[in-house]
Amino acid sequence: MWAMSGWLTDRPIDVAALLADVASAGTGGTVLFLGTVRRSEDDGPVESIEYSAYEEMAEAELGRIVDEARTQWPGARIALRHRTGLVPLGEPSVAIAAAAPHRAEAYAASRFLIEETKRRAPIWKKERLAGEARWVEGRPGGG
Amino acid sequence: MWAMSGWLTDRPIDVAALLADVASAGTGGTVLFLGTVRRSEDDGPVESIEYSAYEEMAEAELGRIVDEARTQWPGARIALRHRTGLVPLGEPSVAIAAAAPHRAEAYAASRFLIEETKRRAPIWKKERLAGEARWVEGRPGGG
Amino acid sequence: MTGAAGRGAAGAGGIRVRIRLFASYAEAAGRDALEMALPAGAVAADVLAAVRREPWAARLPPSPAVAINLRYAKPDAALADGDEVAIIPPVAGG
Amino acid sequence: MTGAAGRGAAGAGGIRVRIRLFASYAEAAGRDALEMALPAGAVAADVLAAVRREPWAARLPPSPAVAINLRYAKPDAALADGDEVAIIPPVAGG
Repeated sequence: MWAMSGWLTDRPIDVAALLADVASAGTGGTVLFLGTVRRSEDDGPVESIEYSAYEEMAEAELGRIVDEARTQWPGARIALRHRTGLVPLGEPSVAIAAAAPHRAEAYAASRFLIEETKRRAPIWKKERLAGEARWVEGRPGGG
Repeated sequence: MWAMSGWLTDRPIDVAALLADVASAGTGGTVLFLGTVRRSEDDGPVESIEYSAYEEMAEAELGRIVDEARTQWPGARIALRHRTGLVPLGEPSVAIAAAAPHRAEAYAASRFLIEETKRRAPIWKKERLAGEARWVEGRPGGG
Repeated sequence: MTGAAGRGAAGAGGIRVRIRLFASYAEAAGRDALEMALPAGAVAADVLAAVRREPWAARLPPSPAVAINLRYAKPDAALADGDEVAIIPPVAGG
Repeated sequence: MTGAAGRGAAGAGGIRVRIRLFASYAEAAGRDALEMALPAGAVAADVLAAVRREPWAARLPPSPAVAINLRYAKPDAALADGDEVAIIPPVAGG
């Protein structure tokens, strides 16, 4: 019914490997997006964020998002990883590499991928502050 | 009258160092752009590209472009390097890292920086094909 | 709302579906999966209506996102025996 | 068009500027720098007009980009003694 495609990982994301994945002789522009656990001023000292996912569906939905991008920008090469589990402050929770013959396509594919990932991937996060934990309010979700 | 700011380099660009330069606890989104010497189908086998620059002015102009981006996106952290000299196929000739509290700013700053660099930096390239070399037609140039 | 597992246990023509809960919903409900028997012809909205009878479900928004078999689905999407129905809290990945 | 280097050599009220050429322009001209004496009040366009008298300058576009002291300048930008004026071929960085 579904296969783990490896879009999710519970280990630190190897950014250099993602860039190598999308490299090719026909590439003129490569755009890498990194989403990072941010220390927010109003929130007090967030120490880390724990990401949980509906894993089978997140793999399927991220696969659909990547397929949509590949259909829309046929020349693009795409790599994507989203962390699950505890992500310390400053480490990327998501990394997306998009390479294309021309930079406009690489930027457009990159932006599409992160916006759709944030809108659709069934992933949740819980902030761990000093001594407490709370769910972060997200977006409604949906295709 | 001008100071070498280090926007130009005649050595391979250390992408990990650029990303580290822009990292901070307040960063939510980081966008890295890499421009790469591309093998073009119509052009025959380009082996490398030699970049030459009006170095003093390129340093000054790139500095102005970065200052403009910092004024327009005050929360952004920016790092930029452009190669001079011989760049082999597949290696980045330009790398731009832009980090900001929110991803929209990081994308906007990144795009501004590469477009202005291409439009304004007094840098030229000569393709080296098998046994010949030729200047690549560029943009008119100008501020 | 719970019941013996296994297909066909809902009686002639009925279906059984598996409901999955996540994140804040799972925490509020105190569990992350349950089984539900529904009449033939049931749709996603019927699952939501049944779940709303539970006390923790006061926290559900008016139209929570629902997925059937790993895909987002509309409230009027038809259910089949053995389907996995997930109630998806507001997502916060990226 | 060339002449003894040094400021003030252009005579009373005149200026001397240094012209720099790059890439295909330098290759066509066979050199990458020259000195030029101009009357007081000269502007960037006067440098271009003088350069156009050289045979290689047939390849210059109608309005080549010009920089004065490391900044892009308009054709009517005033020149001062000692300025560095660059004629910028179409750029191709990135």
